[in-house]
Amino acid sequence: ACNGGSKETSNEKEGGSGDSSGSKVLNVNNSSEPGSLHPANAQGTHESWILEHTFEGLTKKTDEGKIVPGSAESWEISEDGLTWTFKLKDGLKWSNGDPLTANDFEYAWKYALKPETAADYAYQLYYLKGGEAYNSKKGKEEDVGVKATDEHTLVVTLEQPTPYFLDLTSFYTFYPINKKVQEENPKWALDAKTHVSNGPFKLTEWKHKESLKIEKNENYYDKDKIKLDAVNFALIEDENTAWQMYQSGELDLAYPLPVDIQGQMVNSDDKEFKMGKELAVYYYNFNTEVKPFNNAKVRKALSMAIERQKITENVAQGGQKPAFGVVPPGIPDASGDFQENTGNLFKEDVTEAKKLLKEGLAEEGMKELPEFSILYNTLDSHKKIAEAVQGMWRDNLGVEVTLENAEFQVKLDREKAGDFEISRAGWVGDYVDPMTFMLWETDGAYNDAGWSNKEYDNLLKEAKSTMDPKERMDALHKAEKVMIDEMPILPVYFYTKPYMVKSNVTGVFAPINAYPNFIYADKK
Amino acid sequence: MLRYTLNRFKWAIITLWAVITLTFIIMHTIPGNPFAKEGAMPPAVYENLQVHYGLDKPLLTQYGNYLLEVVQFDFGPSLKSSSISVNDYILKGFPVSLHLGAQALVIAIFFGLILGVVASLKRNKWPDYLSMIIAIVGISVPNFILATILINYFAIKWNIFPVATWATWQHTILPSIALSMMPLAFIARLMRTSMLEVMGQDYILTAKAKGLKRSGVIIKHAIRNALLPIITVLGILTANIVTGSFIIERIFGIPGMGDMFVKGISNRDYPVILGSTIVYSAVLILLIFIVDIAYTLIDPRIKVTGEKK
Amino acid sequence: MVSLKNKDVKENTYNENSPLVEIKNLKKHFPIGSQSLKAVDGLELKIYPGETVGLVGESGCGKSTAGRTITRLYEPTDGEVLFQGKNIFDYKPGEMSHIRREIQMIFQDPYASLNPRMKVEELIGEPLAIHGISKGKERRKRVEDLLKLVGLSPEHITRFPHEFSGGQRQRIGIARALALNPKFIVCDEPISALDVSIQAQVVNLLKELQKEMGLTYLFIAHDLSMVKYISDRILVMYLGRMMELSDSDSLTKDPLHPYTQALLSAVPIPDPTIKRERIVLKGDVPSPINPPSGCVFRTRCPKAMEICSSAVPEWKEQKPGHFVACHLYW
Amino acid sequence: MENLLEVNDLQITFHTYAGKVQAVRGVNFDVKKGEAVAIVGESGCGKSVTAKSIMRLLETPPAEYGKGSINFGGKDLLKLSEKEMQRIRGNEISMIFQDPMTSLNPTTKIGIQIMEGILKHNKNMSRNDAYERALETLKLVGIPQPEKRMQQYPHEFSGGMRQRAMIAMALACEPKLLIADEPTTALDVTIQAQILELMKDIQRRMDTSIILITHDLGVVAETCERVVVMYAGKVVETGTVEAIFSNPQHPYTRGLLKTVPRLDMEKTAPLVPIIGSPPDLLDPPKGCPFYPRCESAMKVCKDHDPELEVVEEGQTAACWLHHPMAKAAQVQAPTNV
Amino acid sequence: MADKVHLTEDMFQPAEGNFKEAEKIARPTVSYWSDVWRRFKENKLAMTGFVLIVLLVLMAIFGPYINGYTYYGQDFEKKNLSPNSEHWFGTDSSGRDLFTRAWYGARISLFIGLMAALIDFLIGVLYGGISAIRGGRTDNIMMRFAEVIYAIPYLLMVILMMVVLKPGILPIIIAMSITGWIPMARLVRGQVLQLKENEYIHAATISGANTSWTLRKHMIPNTMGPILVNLTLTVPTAIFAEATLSFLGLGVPAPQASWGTLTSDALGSILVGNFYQLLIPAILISLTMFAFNVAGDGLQDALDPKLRK
Ligand SMILES: Nc1ncnc2c1ncn2[C@@H]1O[C@H](COP(=O)(O)OP(=O)(O)OP(=O)(O)O)[C@@H](O)[C@H]1O
Ligand SMILES: Nc1ncnc2c1ncn2[C@@H]1O[C@H](COP(=O)(O)OP(=O)(O)OP(=O)(O)O)[C@@H](O)[C@H]1O
Ligand SMILES: [Mg+2]
Ligand SMILES: [Mg+2]
Repeated sequence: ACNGGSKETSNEKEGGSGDSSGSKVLNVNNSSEPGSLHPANAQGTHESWILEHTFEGLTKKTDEGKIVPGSAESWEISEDGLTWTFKLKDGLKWSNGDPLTANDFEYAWKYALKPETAADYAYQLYYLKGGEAYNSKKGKEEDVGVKATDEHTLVVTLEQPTPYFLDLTSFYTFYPINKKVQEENPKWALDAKTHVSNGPFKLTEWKHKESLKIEKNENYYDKDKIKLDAVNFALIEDENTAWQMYQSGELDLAYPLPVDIQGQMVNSDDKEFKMGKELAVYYYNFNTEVKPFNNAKVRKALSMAIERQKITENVAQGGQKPAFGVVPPGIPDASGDFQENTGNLFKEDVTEAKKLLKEGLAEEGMKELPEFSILYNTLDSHKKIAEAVQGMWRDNLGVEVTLENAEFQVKLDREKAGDFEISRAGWVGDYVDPMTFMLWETDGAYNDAGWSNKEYDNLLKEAKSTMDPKERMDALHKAEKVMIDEMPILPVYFYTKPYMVKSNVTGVFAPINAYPNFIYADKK
Repeated sequence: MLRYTLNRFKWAIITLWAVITLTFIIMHTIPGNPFAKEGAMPPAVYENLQVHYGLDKPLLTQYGNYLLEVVQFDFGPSLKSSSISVNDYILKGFPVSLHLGAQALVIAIFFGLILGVVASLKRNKWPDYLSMIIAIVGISVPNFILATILINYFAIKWNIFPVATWATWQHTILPSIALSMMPLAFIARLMRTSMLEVMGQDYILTAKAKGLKRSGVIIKHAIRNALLPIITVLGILTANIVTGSFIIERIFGIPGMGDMFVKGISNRDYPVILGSTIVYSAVLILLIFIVDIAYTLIDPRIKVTGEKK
Repeated sequence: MVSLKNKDVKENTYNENSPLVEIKNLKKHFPIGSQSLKAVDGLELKIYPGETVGLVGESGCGKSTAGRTITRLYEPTDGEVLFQGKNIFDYKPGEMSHIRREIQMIFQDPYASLNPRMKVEELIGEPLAIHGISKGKERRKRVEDLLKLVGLSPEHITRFPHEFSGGQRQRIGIARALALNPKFIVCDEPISALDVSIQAQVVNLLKELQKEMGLTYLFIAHDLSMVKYISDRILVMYLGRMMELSDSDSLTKDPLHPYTQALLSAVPIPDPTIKRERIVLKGDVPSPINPPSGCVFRTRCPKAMEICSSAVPEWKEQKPGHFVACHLYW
Repeated sequence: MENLLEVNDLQITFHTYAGKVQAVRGVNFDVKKGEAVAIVGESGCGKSVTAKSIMRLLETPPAEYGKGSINFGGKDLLKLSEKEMQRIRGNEISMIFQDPMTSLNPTTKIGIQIMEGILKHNKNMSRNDAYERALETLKLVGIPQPEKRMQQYPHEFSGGMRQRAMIAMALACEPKLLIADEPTTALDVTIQAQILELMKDIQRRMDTSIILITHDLGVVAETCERVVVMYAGKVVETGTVEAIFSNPQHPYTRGLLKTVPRLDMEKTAPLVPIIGSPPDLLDPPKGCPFYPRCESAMKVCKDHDPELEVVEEGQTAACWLHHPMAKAAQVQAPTNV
Repeated sequence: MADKVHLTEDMFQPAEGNFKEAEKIARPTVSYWSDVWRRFKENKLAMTGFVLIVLLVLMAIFGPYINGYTYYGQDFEKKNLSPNSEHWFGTDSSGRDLFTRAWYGARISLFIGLMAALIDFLIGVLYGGISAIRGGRTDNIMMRFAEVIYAIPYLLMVILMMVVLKPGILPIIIAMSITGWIPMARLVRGQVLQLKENEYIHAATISGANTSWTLRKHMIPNTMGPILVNLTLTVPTAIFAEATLSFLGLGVPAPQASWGTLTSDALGSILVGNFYQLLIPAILISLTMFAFNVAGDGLQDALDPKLRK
């Protein structure tokens, strides 16, 4: 089945848009219809992938993950790390030819925070001073910490020192919107005809639930570096189908890949196969508020009794890395890689696990584990992992667990309500900093385990209060260790991003926390 | 007849209303929240969303408002996508599903009837067994597997048709075939039985006695009388097929309505659930009405119009 | 045979001398498009217990329809049918089943009236089963007796209707009608599909049963000689209307209505040596959708007069017990 | 006159789960050109089966043709292919079925059902002409307002009207041989007379031969030239109408004639039926099938089946009474016709 | 013949007691159903189907215990093995024994299939029959009610059931029961409307038959053909309905197996060429289908008195 590459030339006719010869069109698959192509209303990868190619924030990332100037030419940070001043490039234009100014950024950010906009991702702007207050109708628009002091200058005031704020400015909620267009036609983002953006490409066709097309934006300041004339996004939800389209040459890039294909490719030396990094961790929550999972020994026992290597090799199959901590590799430490510096925070050890379980249960006054289940949201791969975990606990600890699946929406509801014993979760970092993985603050929004630890909380506070990298990273390393020692969650593995690109396509790269990027791609 | 139609129309409205109401109730009974996100959403954001979509109002008010909108053919926004309203979904998705469904039905009816008739005439001979095997395979291999296999051979190995999407006429062929197998098998089996019954009737003898050819006897006398059960099942089958098959649409990346149906439910996208349910009900009601009329046309002895003997 | 309980309930206003069945102004019209087909149009008849009334007339004149309406297979357009003094159309569906035990019907089309998937045993046993009369062996015995009664052999009990000849089927139908020992049987051409020797058997049987059990018949037929033989009185219908009613001897010997006269003259005689003058009716049978004005028979009547087209002749007792509707006798 | 149809030793068996029903057990008769032959006999004696087998309409299985042949115009119908048969059916031989309700297609208009046969056998006739022809035949069989009736469905017809529609269908193509299986059972006498007149007329005009199956001996007497009497799948007597009616030679025929009521008969006089019932054809008796019901039965009848033999000029009978030995034994055959 | 026998004078003496012979002893009679069974037995193909059904049921009961594996035991060392002497049907991608899983799945799938058929038969046939026999207003109201039920999204019902009951087979079957019978009801109604005008129904009415009697004794036997076809098709349809539900996460809880889940699990394995994983459930389902179909056909033949040999 891996002969996909041999046919691409003969199949080009089918995949393409039928454009006249000579034009370079890349065919990719966006697995779902974007809910909105308005930066403020976008919610997830189906939107962001297209936005990332059609818009450009103040900064952008290289293939190594370095943050480089985007629309901004340069920036300055105040001593206390609270005020950031961005200088925009000269002569920036919107795809419709309008000049792009700092006002557009200010307008966009405030627009996203406006309660009436009802933007899901408004909280990404809570870093701004007064942002949260405005969004929850407790503050005024004027008090939001973003101001265009002139056409080229944007002054941002933050609530707290945020060293990774620069990273955030490449995130799509921070993209600008054309104020004039938005005010004239609030529905501009609904239609390809009226869609206006500032990135390397512009949206030219949007057949709902069918396909999208973006074409090179002639008004983009860096247009000479853009080789592709257009990109076609098919909207195929089924991974298998998308893979088959890739095989037949109808697609030039396949991501995500079906699990079985991943397994096959990981072990092959197919040139088209690329293994990108991913900023995400797969883990299980323990509900630390129910007995006996309130006991750290029990939690650790369960965690130490599973064989992560087996799971990544046989079940997940995408070359994932077993996780013995929560911060995935790929995040820079003060020096080196944060995860590498941490190393493994615990070991798998069945004998130890058995011992711990016994002790833990005794402490809770129990003889054996009561009936409990793993709650996971419906997806084949989650099911398979849960089955594997179930089997390992049975074999290694003699523990019986039932599996319970629920729709995503329901699982989240139940997690919030604390109606579970163990639940599957995954976390994708919003920005490239260990902080994005520090979720277990007391009463933290993402702390579904319901865990609470003073030391952890204090360490995080410490990290948040300083701009000094060394100090911050130390605190974060400590925090991670404190958390893993208590094991409110059971880390399973760090994600990877396996994808395939046809060999005649060059210049595709996969930033650590985004989908494969082809701004600079070329096709022969 | 006109009175009957009007009466049925009145009932259609009542039926639709009942469907909306029951769906509304069930929809709000089951757990799940349309805005749930990985990680808790800040309360303010959640609040804003609720207000924006009017979900903060009491259920009864929401229900009343919805009915008012529906009467004006406005099915509201989608909670999951601000780029496209439920009306757009329907206007865009239904014609596609209809097209796909119609093509699949044509295949199913054409080959199903032929297989069924042939099987009944060659009862317990090889054509009968062949038709049975086709039927068994058609039913035993679920359409998602069939689709995958069709793609594997026709698109990838032999390169005859494209794999997926809904761009050109060629794109419609594989999904139509995959979708048609189940109804085809059903029609074939049903037609066989029905034909066997009819071929034993005395009037078939009469037709033969007139010197009609075998084909004449079958076409002019047998098929029509055997058609009734087919018509019945076609009503519901058609309603199911033309309002979209989630799986086929998903596999072939077809922008139809089936996907809307299923995703709406798993996303708890309330207006989408109600909108697709209304479209489906309307199609179902219409088709059942047509079937009832067709009864009288096919067999004049049948009186569904409620007139007394 | 009929349980006494039933009688008590229903017979408070009814006594032995009053008619068993009284048909009052019975009408049955079928809608044909926007028009209506007047299959039966104003039937008036009293049938006394133990009596046989013959009903004859042109094919399509509404005999079967009348029979079916009297047994409430059809709901009437108008009129009443009093059985033992009570209008059967007033009964609710649930209550009908009592009446059904007492009013039976033998159908004109023997094959169509037998369920092709039932064996003779079930077919004849069906009324017994419905009313919960007898079981198992006993019921089988009764069915076998009934079969013998109608001249079939008990061996036929396991056969299906299509394995019988036309006449045999008709006898199954008769056996079924007799199964419940009803009081009143509408016989819709019960013997026309039978061969003569069986006809004789059946007619004898019907007569015998009548004598023994006081059965009452409405006997629809077109075979005048047979009708005459079995009936006490004969009613002649034409195009949904009544033409003549009289006791059978007087009707056959001294028919008053020109239509009756024509009918009688057309009876074939089983003797090739006799050749006879027939009154040949000219013209076509008019349509019941659009019947002629005045007397419906006038278009074919050899004695038609002017008045016949303008006035509907009155139903009049011309001689004692001999009614006729004809302008000739004004 | 030449024979149009010769049925020789026709044998038909039905295979049923209960066993083999020997419905027809060696039937011999012939029909001359332009002649009307009546087949009479007890219900269930095989008349309809014989008729259907001439049209080759019995489904095989369950039916099975044994030895024997049906010669029609020089061809053995039992040996023709289905295609050749199709050309003959409805065109050269047509048939009126016994059961008018079930023999008409309930979902097709009467008019179309009649036109169908006409169109089939007159390749170059237009639909309009066929319509006219159908209309005409409907009129001929005495259906009023045929234009309206053409548009109706069988269930809207009365029993007699259905039968007439069947007759119209059979007559529409003016066949060489018309098989009428109890064509007038559901008809009142005036219409019956009209129909019989019509059949006679066609017979005279077109030189059509007719096989009339009936039990109405009055009809036989008025319509036919010759009579074939069947009993339990066999022919027991044949002869001219006059001979059969005036001088029946088989006890069964005699019994038949006795049972017929006449208009001029007294009501009190009971009808004289033939007692008993015919034998079960699943297991036909070895001897004379009429033996159990025969008033003049002899010992020989029980085990030995008599053959059809000429007893008078133009009259045959299958009865031991005509055996010389029977006469010698001075057995008095009752002669109370 | 007459010439060959030796005739003697005394043979021509009047016979006596001949009239008595007219009354012969009846053959022993068998009941209709034992007659049907007898005819069914004579049909080899039908018996094959019947035996196959029995075998499948037996294997569903005992199959999971035969080779010592469990349906859940995983062994990653031995994943994706083709059928071999140790794992007769091979292993799946988690190294579980497919033989055990297949027969474990048979329990669930056959149970769901048979329950669906049973409910179809019990509710659908009765409902459709009563609706058609009663006719008029009753018919209208009953059919409109069915329409409402059928139009409410099925998935919502399943989810609702999952909430009310615990996830597992029960809610699936209940949700199926709520809507599954409706096509059957429509089919039966259509047939009964046609049958209703038959003279023998009038004859039964005259005998005093009420709705239930007419339905049981006349309508159902004469509609058995389409009913059987529909029933035989209900079985696989229900099996796949469960598969589709599993696909949406509403099927039987993992790691339990059903034929439906085995099939959809195998979907991915087609891409990498492990066809046998698909083949096993597909063959089992086909066998079931085949068995039910031929048995259904055989039963139909056995029920039809006209078709003999
Ligand atoms: N399909 C069949 N299967 C089994 N037996 C049959 C079949 N058709 C007819 N018979 C039997 O064959 C015999 C002859 O039947 P046939 O219909 O020819 O009688 P018939 O002489 O036409 O009687 P009638 O005057 O009553 O119509 C009957 O005993 C009947 O039971
Ligand atoms: N269901 C029906 N719909 C419409 N017209 C009908 C229906 N049933 C009967 N008729 C018409 O009613 C008239 C009387 O029919 P009916 O069956 O009562 O006649 P009949 O006297 O029994 O005739 P026959 O002796 O031929 O059986 C006929 O013109 C017939 O066409
Ligand atoms: Mg009648
Ligand atoms: Mg006959």
